[in-house]
Amino acid sequence: MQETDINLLVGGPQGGGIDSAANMISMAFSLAGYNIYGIREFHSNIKGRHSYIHFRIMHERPKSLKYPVDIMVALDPDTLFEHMFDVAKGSKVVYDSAFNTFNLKNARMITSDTMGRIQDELAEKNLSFDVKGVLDYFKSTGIDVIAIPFDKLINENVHDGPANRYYNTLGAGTTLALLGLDEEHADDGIKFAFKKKPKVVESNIKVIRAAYDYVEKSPLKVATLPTYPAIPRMLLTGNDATALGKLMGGLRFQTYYPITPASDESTLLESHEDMKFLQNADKIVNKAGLVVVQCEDELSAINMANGAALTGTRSATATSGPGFSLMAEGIGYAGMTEIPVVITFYQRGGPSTGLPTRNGQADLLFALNTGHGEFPKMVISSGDMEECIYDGMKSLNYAQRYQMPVIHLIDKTLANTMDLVPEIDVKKVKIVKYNENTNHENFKRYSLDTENGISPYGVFGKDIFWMTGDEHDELGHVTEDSAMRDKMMEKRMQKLVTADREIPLEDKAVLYGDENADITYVTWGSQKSLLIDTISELKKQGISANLLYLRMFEPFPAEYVAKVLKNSHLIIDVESNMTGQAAKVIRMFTGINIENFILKYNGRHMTLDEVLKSTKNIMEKKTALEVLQEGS
Amino acid sequence: MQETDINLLVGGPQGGGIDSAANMISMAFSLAGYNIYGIREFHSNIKGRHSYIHFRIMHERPKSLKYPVDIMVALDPDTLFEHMFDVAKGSKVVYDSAFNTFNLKNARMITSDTMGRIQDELAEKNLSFDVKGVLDYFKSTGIDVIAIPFDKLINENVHDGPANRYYNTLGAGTTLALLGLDEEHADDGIKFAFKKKPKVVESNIKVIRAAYDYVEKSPLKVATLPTYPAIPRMLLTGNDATALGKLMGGLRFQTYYPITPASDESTLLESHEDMKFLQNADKIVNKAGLVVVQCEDELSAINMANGAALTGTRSATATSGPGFSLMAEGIGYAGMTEIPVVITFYQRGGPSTGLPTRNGQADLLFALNTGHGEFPKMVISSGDMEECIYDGMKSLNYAQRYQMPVIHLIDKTLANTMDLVPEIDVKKVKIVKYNENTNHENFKRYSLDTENGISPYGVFGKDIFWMTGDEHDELGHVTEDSAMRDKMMEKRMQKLVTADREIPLEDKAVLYGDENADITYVTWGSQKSLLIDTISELKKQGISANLLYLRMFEPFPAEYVAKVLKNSHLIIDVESNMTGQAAKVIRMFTGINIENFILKYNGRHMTLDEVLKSTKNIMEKKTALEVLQEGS
Amino acid sequence: MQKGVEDKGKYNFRNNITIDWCPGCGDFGIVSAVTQALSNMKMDPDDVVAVSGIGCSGKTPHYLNIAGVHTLHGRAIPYAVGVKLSNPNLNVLVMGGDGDLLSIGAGHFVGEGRRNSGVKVILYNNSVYGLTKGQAAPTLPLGEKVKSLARPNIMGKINPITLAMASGYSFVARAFSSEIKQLSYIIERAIKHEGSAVIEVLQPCPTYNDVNTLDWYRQRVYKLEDDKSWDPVVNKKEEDEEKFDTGYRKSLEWGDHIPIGIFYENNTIPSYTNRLAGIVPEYLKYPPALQEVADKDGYTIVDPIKTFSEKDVE
Amino acid sequence: MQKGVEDKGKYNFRNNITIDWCPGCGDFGIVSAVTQALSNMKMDPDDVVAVSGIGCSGKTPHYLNIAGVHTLHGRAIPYAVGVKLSNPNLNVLVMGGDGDLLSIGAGHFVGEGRRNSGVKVILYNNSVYGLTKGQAAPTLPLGEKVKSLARPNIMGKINPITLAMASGYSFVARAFSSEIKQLSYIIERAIKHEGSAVIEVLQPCPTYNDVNTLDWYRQRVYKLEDDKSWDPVVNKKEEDEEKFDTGYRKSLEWGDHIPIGIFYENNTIPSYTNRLAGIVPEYLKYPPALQEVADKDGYTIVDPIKTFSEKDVE
Ligand SMILES: Cc1ncc(C[n+]2csc(CCOP(=O)(O)OP(=O)(O)O)c2C)c(N)n1
Ligand SMILES: Cc1ncc(C[n+]2csc(CCOP(=O)(O)OP(=O)(O)O)c2C)c(N)n1
Ligand code: SF4
Ligand code: SF4
Ligand SMILES: [Mg+2]
Ligand SMILES: [Mg+2]
Repeated sequence: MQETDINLLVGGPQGGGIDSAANMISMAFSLAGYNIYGIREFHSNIKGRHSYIHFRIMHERPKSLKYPVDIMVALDPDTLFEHMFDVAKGSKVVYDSAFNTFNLKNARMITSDTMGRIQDELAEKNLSFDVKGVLDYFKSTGIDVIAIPFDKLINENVHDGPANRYYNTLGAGTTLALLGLDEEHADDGIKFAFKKKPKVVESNIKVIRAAYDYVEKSPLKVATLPTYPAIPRMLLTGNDATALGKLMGGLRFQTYYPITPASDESTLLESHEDMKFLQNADKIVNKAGLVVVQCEDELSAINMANGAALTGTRSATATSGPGFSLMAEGIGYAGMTEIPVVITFYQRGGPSTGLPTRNGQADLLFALNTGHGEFPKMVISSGDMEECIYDGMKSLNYAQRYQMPVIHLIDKTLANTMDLVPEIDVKKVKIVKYNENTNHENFKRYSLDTENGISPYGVFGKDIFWMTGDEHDELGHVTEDSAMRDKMMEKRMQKLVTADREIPLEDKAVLYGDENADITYVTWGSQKSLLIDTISELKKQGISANLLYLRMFEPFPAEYVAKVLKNSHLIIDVESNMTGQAAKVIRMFTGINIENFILKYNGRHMTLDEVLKSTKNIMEKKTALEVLQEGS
Repeated sequence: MQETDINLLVGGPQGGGIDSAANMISMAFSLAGYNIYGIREFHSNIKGRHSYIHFRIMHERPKSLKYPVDIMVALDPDTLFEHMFDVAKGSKVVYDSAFNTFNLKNARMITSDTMGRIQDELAEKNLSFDVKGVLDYFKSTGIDVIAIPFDKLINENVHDGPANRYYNTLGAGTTLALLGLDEEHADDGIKFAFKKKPKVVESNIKVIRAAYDYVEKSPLKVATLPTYPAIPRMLLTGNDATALGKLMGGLRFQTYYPITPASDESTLLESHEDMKFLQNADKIVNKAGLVVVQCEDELSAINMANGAALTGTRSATATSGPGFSLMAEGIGYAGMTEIPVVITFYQRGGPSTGLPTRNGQADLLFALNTGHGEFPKMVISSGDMEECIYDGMKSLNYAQRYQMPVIHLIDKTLANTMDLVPEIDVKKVKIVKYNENTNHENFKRYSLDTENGISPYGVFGKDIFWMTGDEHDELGHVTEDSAMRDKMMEKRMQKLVTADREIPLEDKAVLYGDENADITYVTWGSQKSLLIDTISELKKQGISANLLYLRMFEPFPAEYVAKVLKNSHLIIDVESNMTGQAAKVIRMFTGINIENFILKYNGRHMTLDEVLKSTKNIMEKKTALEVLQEGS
Repeated sequence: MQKGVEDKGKYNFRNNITIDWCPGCGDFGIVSAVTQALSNMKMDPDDVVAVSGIGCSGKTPHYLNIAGVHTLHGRAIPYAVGVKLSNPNLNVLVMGGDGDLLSIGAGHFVGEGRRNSGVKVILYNNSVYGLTKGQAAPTLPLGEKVKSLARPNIMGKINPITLAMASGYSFVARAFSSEIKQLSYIIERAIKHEGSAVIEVLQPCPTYNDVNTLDWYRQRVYKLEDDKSWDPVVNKKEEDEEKFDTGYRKSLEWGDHIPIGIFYENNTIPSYTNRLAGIVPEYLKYPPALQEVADKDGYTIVDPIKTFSEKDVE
Repeated sequence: MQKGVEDKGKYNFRNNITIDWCPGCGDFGIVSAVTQALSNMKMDPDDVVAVSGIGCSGKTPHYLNIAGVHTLHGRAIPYAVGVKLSNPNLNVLVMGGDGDLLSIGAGHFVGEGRRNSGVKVILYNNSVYGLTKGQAAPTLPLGEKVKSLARPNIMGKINPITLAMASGYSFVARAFSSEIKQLSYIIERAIKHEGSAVIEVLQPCPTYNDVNTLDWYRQRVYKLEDDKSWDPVVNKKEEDEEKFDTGYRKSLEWGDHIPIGIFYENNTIPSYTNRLAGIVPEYLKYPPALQEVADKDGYTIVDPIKTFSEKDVE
């Protein structure tokens, strides 16, 4: 029997319940022992514009998404139009039969450009500009079109509030039934999703019943899926995982100014200021709490986080491109005055306001070169949930150990990926403290008496010392002495050499797959798991590939990267940006010129099928640059 | 007869008249037909700390400075200590005999680190920690020490105000007399320096008389220097030259927030809001004026300049590192929405507040990678007065032509260099206007109907269109359509390709010296003329060297640079920073790894002697990295 | 000046772009009032420009049939001032959220009070950050809990009227998004006023603010001009002290009764454009935007030596 | 807590670093007043921290014998708040220029009024940008020409007192750098006050400001407390409206007579630290700075699953 592997898309208007529908489906499958992996796509809009969740359900933990999807649930007519190209022969499309009379010109939330493309396609196929037209389009392609009488089914079964309150549940229920998931698990999903509201659970379970009933009586009925024992897991997004990691890593002060897709991390932390403790914590510590401050802007956020670090507190901020642009000066100050601070940087589609709710990996060079002048900072990047957690911890450790700002890059795709994480190892990463000052009498905060560049750290309330962003002497007073200047510059930069020496290679770059392979992918961020899947997929097809996955850009593992790439044959750089920034960094540090690229900059997540297809094109030398375009 | 070539240093307390002393000396020599070239060094302080001007006087136009100086004028005791190492056998040191009793411990404005180094040196030589000690030090080295009874000479000759008002004139006068400049030219210098104040001129001329008299009667008298016919020239600093170029280039709106060393440009423009016109201007135009706005901060400065550009006005801002750090977001907006705006970026010693009044070239990588996301911008750099003028004009042209932000890099050394510029060619650079819109009916500000990426420009007051930092369609409305997104990204970036094609190579990179040479220097910014001098100097010594001088970093002339460097033998990168940023850029774009460096990051200007010496060390393979340390 | 000028009163200041605000959002009322004011004034569409920040509010210019720039979060004022000072003939409307103008943009809000360059700031006060999902805006009172907050608001509130007056704006008013006629009248008055204006608009956000709802406001607002003796206009310097004080005190009223209308209008403070005209000759007639910078052959018209004559050594 | 605690009253709060301000600068008086206040209060030197921006004023912390951070231009307040909220036991003094706090830092100045976190802001008002050579600061009146300006000031002036009151500070005062005793007293009072304070200090800058000179101020300042009936302290909410208004009106006085002293002190507004204490259990006793984050073996003490229990799928 083939392993269950379902690609699913649930679409509807922003604010119209697609989150809950997706949640119910995920929960039902989770509790049935499956793994799920999903990514949310939505407009920069509060209500009305098109939004969807693309996910995949397997018993094994999935690592990537695929188009065409097996089943698409349309909670509004726009979904049918927007995703015309995301279904194919064999796919099922579920929608409300009330949409049948809907005319495309009334889909006012579809932007004119998208509209143009939809119309072009319908016109070419000589189809009408309405739901009927798109359904004909589907049918002609061999897609199963399943109309469900939403209002009727709901009105016949529940009487608590208006019918449209239950559209999402009905959508979810129908999907689950059509996929053959046990009804019992569907009910469990509902119970989980509406945990604290028994009345709501009751009504929604009735809707589930109606859905299952409808499917059972129809010709659509399918075989029941196997179920598995459910192990405890956490359903996390990248935002959640990072918040969790930072808190475990000792974070006690977080600043933020609201911005997508960063602020979900901070608002989550804000609602957990009173954290819970493990057994190993002694009683005093149990009274501790976290402080999260919503600042007046990002200038305040970075500088306030810097300020909090001066009392010995582990502090951080989180932001996205526009906010990060405002932080350049504050990051430079932290570099100059040797403040341990973490900036969790959620990349989104730029430049400028760009595509605020879409993906991007175009901030790498900016992060690496941010701030005027030369100062040490670290730049790390995460690519999956586990890395978000443990890198969240490590980012704070690095900051403490090397007394410098640490920029932790995460992309929007990862931030909004939903993944079931099986186990969190609280002993995986030890907490590292700053180099403590022992000489309180005549404290030299910037003592030059150090080989690794790390001076004893100073704490307000415990020591008297000075700090300034001007060049300074060992006590921290302003100096313009030319010799002292040179020494201080050298001391500060020395810390990067130390970090490079101390940090193990596996935290900087990792080679996945066989050492010798025909193809070597280079990537960073959320493409990690996708490319690991790609390698397996290629292997099945008899093609050997491996992946040089980058985790740390400053200090950069130049020697290792050069070694790997010099042994490689066909190197393909895969990034969600237009200029291949990681490839540029590689060339800057190693001189090696990567010549093949798979890039995507339309703001949508990459999928397995498009990477595979592009790889073939490159292998066949049809092209050296593949620009991926999937996604609505 | 040997050509006159005098290296001179005038030092004294900040705010204590050394500027006027230097001015009188420069003017006197200028009017005697000489050329002068000088650089100011001073603390970030208003009154009291040590400050000096290092200059060189020749009939030919000098291009660099040298240590040891031929004559040093100390207007305070600190100067004697601070510049202990900048004079040598054959130098003359002029000072006020009243300093004779001064003890080093009273030099409270000397920072403790510098003090330590002075004391170490005196102690090693077994000399006392006072002026006597340092004078003994000088004498033992073969330096001519010349004490002038300042108060006596002044009190005997002028009775208008306190004696100390004339210290600078007496210092200048003695220097001029000691160098053998005609007294008449000294008087001319005074007249020029105090142009509009006849009474002041009169008293100061008396002081000059006293100085000449004193020298004449002393054994110090020297032969009279030749004089030359004086041609009209402008005495400009880099700040002045850039202001002038921008104004000629059509600048009509400049914003700024005060910051060293940038604001001198803006305050100069501010006092010339009512500019004067050439004959070619017609009458209406003659009524025009410039608007200069002191903003509330740099966020305002960049965004207000962006705003002004929307009415079709040529607009710019000027700043330094800390201000530039705050401009990243606004520059990204200009890139995304295709606003022509110029950011004149005066680099100073960083990072952070750093060395606010000292030199630095450590902002190149930041300028190149500023702002989140990927957007087109240009980065150019100037290296001497003429370039400041014509690049000032060109920066505005580039902005107009390519509708993007243009970052114009100038370093503090150049900004504060004083140079006599013989001729300004008002027809050297034509004024380029933006691509005008002709279709007012249905104006597509971001029309995709363009091969070079340049759409018609829109002007508020003339056209109706929209702009947004979000991704947008041709009209300028927000869109999240994935296909439109790709097209717009590609259209914007295409403009860089166009710029690269259209701009002549000489504006990007220039090779000075013979094509084939043993040594190839690579540099940018204010080292340009210094290295041109270095090449001549080496030639005299039988060593062939040339210089690859970089003027444009984005678009980067990668092909040409690679071609030059591939033919080079010993390549030496010369920069005023710690990490060799231009060399990094070269490697990023060409893969070529430069292995030898002459770097200086103590904030002081480079001088000929230290570059020559370091070159020798590198040639002899004693070292691959030379860190220059001259300058107080 | 080519569009709609034939019959300006009939120009359609609302374009055909789909508005994507939530149903019931107060922003709809603001768009209506702006277009009404412009129609009433028979404004030439080329003479008025809309400048916004980022937020739900920031989308407004896209819905108006005039030139518009949707800038950065917090930076609408600098853009607007750049437009205004380079071309003082333009009427410049600033549209910004309360977060945009009073939190991240507060420095510019204060700075513009000092400049008084003549831009008209329409401040959308919904007491939340709409577009980022309902965090507290600087106008939300201490301790208030709207539905999108996890805990009661921990920050104090800014009164936009008192802050505007303390910053130096010469025209300060408050309106309510459902009182479209009054708002449109106030916008007209503000446009006619020489200096810079702040118009705070109370605006329900049904999605995130469940405290200050449409009804909540309906029950509380009253119009200043209903009191016939209300006269906030300063035409002579001597009147200023008293009228400033009266307006200021009035603006502190909040709770069961919320005054809307014009709090203060001072016609004795010169705008920045007029101050500039005193320095730069003929600035108002030939402002930067209307100057030619090259001669007919494309060369500069500036004489560098005469302009910088003090640098000339002869 | 190791320095000078034996005899705190005798601790020398002025260190031996050379001051490089110009002769006659008003900043010297401010340093004296600060050290006097700290001595008078027998402050433990470890319990007080100085935070400054950039400017002549910004150099102050280097001259004090307490921990000090000389931050970025305009950003002193965010740093100070970070210090204060992570360790509310510390007394945090902010030293900033008028340009620093009211121009580039105006957004934080306003924001901190809303937070009222308990920092004490000493605002050095010399009406110019000292360190960058005398440009107009936001406190310089419109049309005034100090010697460093090429033309009379084209911007209006901000009154720091009214702006502070509009922003929500609960302690607002003005002093004069030559009235060291009063200033030192006001600093003490501000330190004892729970919320955030703004103390504007009028300060001659003999180098660049030749209008508001030492004598100019000497002839004009008078002390509020000389009027025995002056009582700016709000201890009950009901008193607020009247006392706020009195203080506000008083602060508008300028010209021949300039009041110095405390304009407003409101003890009924909880500080941010106390607001936080209502949310984060035992925050004041175990603030972030005083917590251990690892167990004795160096591992985390946080239970991720229990803390984020809503994410747990079982
Ligand atoms: C520099 C920067 N920081 C943060 C954001 C994210 N952001 C977008 S809108 C918004 C706040 C919107 O609130 P408000 O200004 O009150 O406008 P409203 O949506 O309520 O109309 C924020 C913080 C941004 N775009 N840029
Ligand atoms: C971001 C930034 N912009 C500009 C500057 C330059 N700068 C240094 S001090 C200063 C102003 C000082 O004026 P003020 O704050 O009034 O302090 P004062 O010197 O008068 O005490 C400025 C603009 C800077 N350091 N950083
Ligand atoms: S979130 Fe609020 S302010 Fe934004 S559109 Fe919806 S109702 Fe309006
Ligand atoms: S410039 Fe003014 S403020 Fe600065 S030190 Fe001198 S007198 Fe004081
Ligand atoms: Mg709002
Ligand atoms: Mg000041």
